[in-house]
Amino acid sequence: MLAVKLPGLELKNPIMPASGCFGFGREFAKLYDLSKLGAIMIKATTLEPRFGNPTPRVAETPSGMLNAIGLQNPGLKKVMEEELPWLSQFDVPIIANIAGSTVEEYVEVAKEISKAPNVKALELNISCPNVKQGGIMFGTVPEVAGHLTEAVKNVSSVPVYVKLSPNVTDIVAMAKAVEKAGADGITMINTLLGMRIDVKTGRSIIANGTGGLSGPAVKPIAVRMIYQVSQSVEIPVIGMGGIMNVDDCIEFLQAGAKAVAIGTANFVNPYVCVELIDALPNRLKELGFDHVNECVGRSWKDEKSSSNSCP
Amino acid sequence: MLAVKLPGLELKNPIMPASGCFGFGREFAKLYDLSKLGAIMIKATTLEPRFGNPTPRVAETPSGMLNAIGLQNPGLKKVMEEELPWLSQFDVPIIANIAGSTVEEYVEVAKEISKAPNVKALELNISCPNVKQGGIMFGTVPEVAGHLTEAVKNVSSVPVYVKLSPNVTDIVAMAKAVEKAGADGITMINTLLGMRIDVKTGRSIIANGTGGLSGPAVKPIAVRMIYQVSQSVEIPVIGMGGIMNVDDCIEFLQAGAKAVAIGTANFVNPYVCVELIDALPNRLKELGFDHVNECVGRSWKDEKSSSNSCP
Amino acid sequence: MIKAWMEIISNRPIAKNIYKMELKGELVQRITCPGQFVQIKVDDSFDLLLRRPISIAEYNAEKNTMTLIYRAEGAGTKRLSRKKASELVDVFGPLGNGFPVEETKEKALLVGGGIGVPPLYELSKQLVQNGVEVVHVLGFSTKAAVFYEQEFKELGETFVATVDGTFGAKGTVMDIINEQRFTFETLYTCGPTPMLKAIEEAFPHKKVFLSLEERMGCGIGACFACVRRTKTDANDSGYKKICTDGPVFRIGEVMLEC
Amino acid sequence: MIKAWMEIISNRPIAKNIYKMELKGELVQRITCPGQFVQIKVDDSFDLLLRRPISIAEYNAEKNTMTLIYRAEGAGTKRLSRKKASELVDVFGPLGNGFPVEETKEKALLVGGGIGVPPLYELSKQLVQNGVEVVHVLGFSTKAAVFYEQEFKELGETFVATVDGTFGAKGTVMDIINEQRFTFETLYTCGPTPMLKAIEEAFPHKKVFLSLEERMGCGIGACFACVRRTKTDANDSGYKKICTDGPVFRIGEVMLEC
Ligand SMILES: Cc1cc2nc3c(=O)[nH]c(=O)nc-3n(C[C@H](O)[C@H](O)[C@H](O)COP(=O)(O)OP(=O)(O)OC[C@H]3O[C@@H](n4cnc5c(N)ncnc54)[C@H](O)[C@@H]3O)c2cc1C
Ligand SMILES: Cc1cc2nc3c(=O)[nH]c(=O)nc-3n(C[C@H](O)[C@H](O)[C@H](O)COP(=O)(O)OP(=O)(O)OC[C@H]3O[C@@H](n4cnc5c(N)ncnc54)[C@H](O)[C@@H]3O)c2cc1C
Ligand SMILES: Cc1cc2nc3c(=O)[nH]c(=O)nc-3n(C[C@H](O)[C@H](O)[C@H](O)COP(=O)(O)O)c2cc1C
Ligand SMILES: Cc1cc2nc3c(=O)[nH]c(=O)nc-3n(C[C@H](O)[C@H](O)[C@H](O)COP(=O)(O)O)c2cc1C
Ligand code: FES
Ligand code: FES
Repeated sequence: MLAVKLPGLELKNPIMPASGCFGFGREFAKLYDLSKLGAIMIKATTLEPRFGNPTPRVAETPSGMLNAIGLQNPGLKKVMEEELPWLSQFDVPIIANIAGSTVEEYVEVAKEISKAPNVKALELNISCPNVKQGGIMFGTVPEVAGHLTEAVKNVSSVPVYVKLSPNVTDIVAMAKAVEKAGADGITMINTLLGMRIDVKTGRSIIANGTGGLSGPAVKPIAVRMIYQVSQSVEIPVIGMGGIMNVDDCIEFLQAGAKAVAIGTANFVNPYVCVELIDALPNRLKELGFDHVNECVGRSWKDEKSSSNSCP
Repeated sequence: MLAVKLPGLELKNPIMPASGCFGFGREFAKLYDLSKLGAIMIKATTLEPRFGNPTPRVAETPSGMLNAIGLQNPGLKKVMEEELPWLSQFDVPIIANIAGSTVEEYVEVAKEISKAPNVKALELNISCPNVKQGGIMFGTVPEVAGHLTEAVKNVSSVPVYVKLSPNVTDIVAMAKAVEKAGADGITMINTLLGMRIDVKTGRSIIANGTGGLSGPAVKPIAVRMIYQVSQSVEIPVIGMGGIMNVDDCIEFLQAGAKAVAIGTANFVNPYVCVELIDALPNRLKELGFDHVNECVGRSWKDEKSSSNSCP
Repeated sequence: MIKAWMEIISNRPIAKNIYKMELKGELVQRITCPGQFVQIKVDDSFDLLLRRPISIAEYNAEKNTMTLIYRAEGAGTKRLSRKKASELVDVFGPLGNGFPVEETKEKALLVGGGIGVPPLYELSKQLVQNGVEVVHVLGFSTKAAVFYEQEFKELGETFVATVDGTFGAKGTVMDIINEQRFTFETLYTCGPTPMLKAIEEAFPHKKVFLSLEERMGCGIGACFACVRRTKTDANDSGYKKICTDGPVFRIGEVMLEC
Repeated sequence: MIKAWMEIISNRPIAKNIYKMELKGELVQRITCPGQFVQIKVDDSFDLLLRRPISIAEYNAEKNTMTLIYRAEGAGTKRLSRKKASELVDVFGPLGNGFPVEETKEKALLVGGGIGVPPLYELSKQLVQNGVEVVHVLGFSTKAAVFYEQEFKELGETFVATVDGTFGAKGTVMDIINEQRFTFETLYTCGPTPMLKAIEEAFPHKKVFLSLEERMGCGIGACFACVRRTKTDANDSGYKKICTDGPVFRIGEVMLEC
């Protein structure tokens, strides 16, 4: 009822933690068996270790949070030698989120990390708004995104998913560009660029100034973009952005996602992923579905088959 | 302590209701004296009356709401003959929000409505995401926005503010384009395009499909954009997007807005505008300000005068 | 209309997922007729941002009390159902134009469906007070969802239908109406749109008043969220606002759907 | 660590804006040392999305109870302060590494500033239990903000400073420390960063343990929100996480600011 097949991925269920909100799994492994998860999207890996931005790095906003971690991670070598082997004890496919400041860096990381036996797909983080060094360009200019996708596709041993940034005028153009460049799938959305000022100091709470907005606040934007993109491309979409409960998961599937990822909610309820996996079958039944796939894209499939125009 | 001067506008205080959330003032006049307001941004006026979109037109989202009213309004003639004369009984400047499907329509409305004695400024709604007929282009392509601004400036008898859409990759480019085209000020932000699906029916709750997201959920995005734009242009910014309380007002001023508008909060608390006007002086004092102007742009002025880089 | 903190006198379930909340406060003095509604802010958190429109089911100006009957369905009404006596709730109202009681001198038929039943209760009380004979036809999904049957019975003849037949007649209010062939001067109704449509079709030439629902923003006529096209003017821009022109309309005044 | 619903035994103000909350539940069994903290979800609404980290001020494994002392400052702690006895709260913990009690055999100096004072209370109790002599130096802004002075006095010598001199000595904890020239084996401290910095400067060669604060995401080491650079490695990528490696660090282990 829950199994989902995507390029490179045989998922037990369509629910997985989103990159950056789950580290490399070690912490959550103390709370539950990671093999229960559909997949794991690990923290962005760069070629060299990165310390990231100054602190404070997070701030709360109404029904959301800002973060400017700045891609802190232990670097490719340590991820290959320690994190991925450790994760291989679990029966769960790993989606490796990779980032970089140049096309070459992406290519190098992709080439190596895609060789790890438990890495079943790559997720190109072209959208992290926190890295100043041109990083944002990858995520906002269709041609640049396409070029990067192609370069990574050329070296990757596993299917490549591209993670789209919502900070664009035309999300469909971005999706089409990466599809054309050979992407096997799309994951969306990354965070929206936001800011919160402490009125007492007059300064941004986040030391970096701006940060990425996530959590339930952004859910309507994520749903809208997935709705638009999933109708416009042939490759599958993994949806994320503000999912908190089972109905949110189903909303994303109906919008057009084939699977979903959960980010911020892991901080609110560290057991959220497994709780939703456990709750999903019953809720699907209640709504009259026999398999999770039946939900996918229902919002626009229904529109197409019946006219709902109003006089 | 609260008086603020902006092109065309002598505001008693920097707080005004945002367009579309206050109609033409008649309803709120039953609740309090409209002369207390800094200004009033009236509902978008188009050349002809419009019925707008099918219902449901609103949906709640976490800390926000979606709307797809579709610019329903009684049309230029009735606004000129009934609404504006009625509003003239109050000692409050009117900012006329105008919309259209073509440059010619904007020009025609601007020309006429700017002649009304109590209309002290225009607000060009180039950003309403709900009108399909090309309306969105005005708000997302800098050249198109600039061209429209220029055309309206040529015929308007009062200063022209352009209302920016947040649904763009580069908000600063939009701001600069309208500044260059002669805009006297900028108002921002309009709503973000979003969607909510009813999991029971699998369809959008809003009959129109997508709608505009407003309310506290979008506040971090509004603050970030105002922070970016106010540093990049010379013309003043009137800020809006999720303001609920006095601290939110001050946050927007510190981000760089010279005045603020309140939309969705009027639905949550119909007295919010006057309550915030009453509460503002004390809160300013508490924070050590003698005049509201002292807050303006403090977030980036402080940054510029002192280095806050971290080792 | 005012925005006021009203004190909860009681708040308890009266049927499956149906709660009855009694509130006390000066706001009650402003209620002018049955069928008006209030907009409730569930609590002071932002996540459930908008107010919830709920009809006034009963009010007592002398005691400054009013009763709301609501279904705990979505997040907001569920939170509301957890409130306890003596807590305060933020109420905005009374809003809208209710049922015209004076339109009936002799005999009225009141037809309610599900959560559309509550506003008919105050209406019935006032009609009876005016010496009007009332007949009630109430429809529910199932026995567990039935409420206020006894209360209505005390005011006049009362027929109940449930869709699954677990209580009263099996079927809908229309089945009862078709079977009983009531005579009446005025028909007042509130309930789901399909029910209202059926009534509209069945009684095109009668004096019928329907109470409509729509998702609302402001509740006071400022935001254009809750409009219905006027019938006379279907292709034009003629419209009425449910929050201020309604929620009660005369049959034929507006289109039942967008 | 577990996520558990804990029952509020009491929740009341003990100084200006300072509240003491007693909680009961199995989670207490997992607490291993003073200075650990829990992450509290204020309520089930989304608007205050993140959990609030609060130190455990006191715990009693036999009774399954623990005490939190918190300042009602922002929206979340204000909401928390309105909770009543017998309500349940969603607690995740215990988290982090606390103060090493066993590092002191003879005499400890405990220095707390403002809302940094609470975790020192359980620490002091355990030190005293181990036969250690404790001296407390507590700093507050003003008289109205002073709390637990009596409780600390019962455990050992206690000095209090207030910035405005309305209670105890006028000045900061550093003024008292400079004046009294205490001898001690170990110094344990928790409070605002400027205070920690002053202590670090004053006692570079002493055995000092500091408890740090930072805005947190996950609280368990997964999100990299709460890092501090390690001192030995200032220009490199060496770091510790406050939530899991701390919040208590040995002097010199990490940089006090980003
Ligand atoms: C004039 C009027 C009178 C009403 N009287 C009653 C009554 O007496 N008893 C009762 O149980 N219900 C009544 N309703 C319906 C009631 O407003 C909704 O059931 C309620 O708002 C749903 O809120 P929720 O928190 O349960 O759902 P959620 O799904 O959390 O609501 C989300 C948003 O959608 C709105 N919404 C959802 N469903 C409806 C609906 N059917 N109509 C209008 N808005 C909706 C909510 O107000 C809120 O803004 C009335 C509606 C109107 C317009
Ligand atoms: C390990 C640790 C132990 C703590 N122990 C205590 C204690 O025993 N008593 C006490 O009163 N306070 C303690 N604090 C500080 C406490 O976490 C904050 O005061 C509290 O989170 C503020 O929440 P709010 O709802 O009042 O403010 P809001 O401004 O509404 O908080 C918004 C967000 O910012 C975070 N935040 C705001 N201020 C701080 C801060 N100073 N530190 C960390 N996060 C912050 C909140 O957790 C929340 O996520 C501790 C902090 C840490 C890191
Ligand atoms: C603290 C934090 C760190 C994140 N780090 C990454 C990252 O390293 N790579 C990435 O692609 N996305 C990262 N994200 C984005 C999330 O994976 C996700 O796309 C986004 O938060 C929206 O989902 P959510 O609302 O469920 O959190 C991060 C998000 C948060 C909150
Ligand atoms: C119901 C509704 C109708 C609106 N109509 C208009 C409009 O006619 N013209 C316009 O420029 N903006 C319109 N807006 C946008 C608001 O003016 C404002 O820019 C936006 O809602 C963000 O502010 P807020 O979060 O305080 O509501 C509308 C918003 C809402 C919620
Ligand atoms: S709800 Fe705003 S006009 Fe009716
Ligand atoms: S709070 Fe997430 S790593 Fe410390």
